[in-house]
Amino acid sequence: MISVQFEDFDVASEYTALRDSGAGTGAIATFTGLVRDSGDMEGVTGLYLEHYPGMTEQVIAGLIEDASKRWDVRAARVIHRVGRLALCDQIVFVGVCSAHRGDAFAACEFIMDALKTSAPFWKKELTDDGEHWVEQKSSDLDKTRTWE
Amino acid sequence: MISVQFEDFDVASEYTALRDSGAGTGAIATFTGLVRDSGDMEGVTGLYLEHYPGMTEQVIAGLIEDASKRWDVRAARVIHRVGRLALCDQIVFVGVCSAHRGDAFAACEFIMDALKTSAPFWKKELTDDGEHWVEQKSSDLDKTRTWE
Amino acid sequence: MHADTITVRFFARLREELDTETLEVSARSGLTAGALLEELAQRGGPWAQLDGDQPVMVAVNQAMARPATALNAGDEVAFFPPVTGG
Amino acid sequence: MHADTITVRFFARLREELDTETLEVSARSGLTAGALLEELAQRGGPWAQLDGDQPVMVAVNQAMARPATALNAGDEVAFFPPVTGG
Repeated sequence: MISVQFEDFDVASEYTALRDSGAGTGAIATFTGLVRDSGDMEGVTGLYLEHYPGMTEQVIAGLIEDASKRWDVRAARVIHRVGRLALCDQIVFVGVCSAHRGDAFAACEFIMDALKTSAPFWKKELTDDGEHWVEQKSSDLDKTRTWE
Repeated sequence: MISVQFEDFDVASEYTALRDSGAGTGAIATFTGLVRDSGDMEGVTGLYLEHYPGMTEQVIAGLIEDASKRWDVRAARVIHRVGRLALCDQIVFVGVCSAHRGDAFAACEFIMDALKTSAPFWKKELTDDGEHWVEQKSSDLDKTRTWE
Repeated sequence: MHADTITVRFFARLREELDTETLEVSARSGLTAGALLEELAQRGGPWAQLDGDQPVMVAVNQAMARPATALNAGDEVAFFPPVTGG
Repeated sequence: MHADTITVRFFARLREELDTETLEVSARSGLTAGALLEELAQRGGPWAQLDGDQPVMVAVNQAMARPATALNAGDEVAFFPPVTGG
């Protein structure tokens, strides 16, 4: 299940859906990313997220497929929010259900890392003095390289 | 927060507690282990878990402390159930809140792996033909060694 | 979108600075994403940055592509800054 | 528990097979966890396994210990099979 949405999401529902869809398997790993209360610059009051509708969903589907080839993945759910977000809001959820805990962790982290560097989302920081687009961090690129 | 308990746990409440306690940070990784619907032998109908009260909690507190020395850990919650469990029941929850997603994943996986090999829990498989204690898997020991 | 054109889309900082969300260019034999980018850069003003120091990513038909990727009639090509999601 | 004794606890398969949850032994100068284990194994029957092929883990005062760990009056020593939680 892949969703790009303006609305907030409910981790409890996502966890329940993973548990139900992977019935009989033993391991569920989840990751949730939240808006930090301090950004790249002082005085950030929120974020604005833009994406490339259509391409985003295809890229994420491809990442889940890649993960499924490398690890045991019984079910995966990815949600990414777009639009205006306040500090401490939830931004992204990745959940993986697997027969093995190592696979659940690896697939979940792989999807999350790859999402950061290859899914077409762009983040703008909103401050009292204006707004600016966030630049890509080389640390994110390096993380994905460790998976290649 | 560490709890060894007979009662089931609610992942939603645990997630909310992590989110509240690590306010301002950006990353929450969780792992939930469930009873598989097939065990080491055919016809498993459930599990019975025994532990060493007092020592268990100390060992888990030590694991969280070890993880906190190696990674940024803003909050951690570990729940392990004991007593009789049915197939597909939740057994264990590990949740970590961090400022960085890599740290959240690493600390969560480290605590979970180490829990398997160093916390005094013992698992018995219940079958229609009787019950037997589960033997430690060398794969679990190997996992912990990769962290040393 | 017409059968003999290519749809060009811009996102994020580029969309704002070029003040352009989408435009149509005519399909031509041998046209690549990189050639189109250079052509657009020649419009000057904010467009000059397409050929500048800042990295520009390209997607063709909603899949990541490279400057050498050929563009055909009916294609959708998108230019955007490095992604910053999650 | 008395001041001059050591409390011995067993868990899981050992607890069941020895049919013993806890027992008290007198503290003696120089007693180690390993020596106590060998002494208990000499009781024969199911106790013989304490000195057998199956690994036996030891904790002293609720912390993992080794056969060489010294036991003192008032200590709690526990013997159990390798753990299988999670």
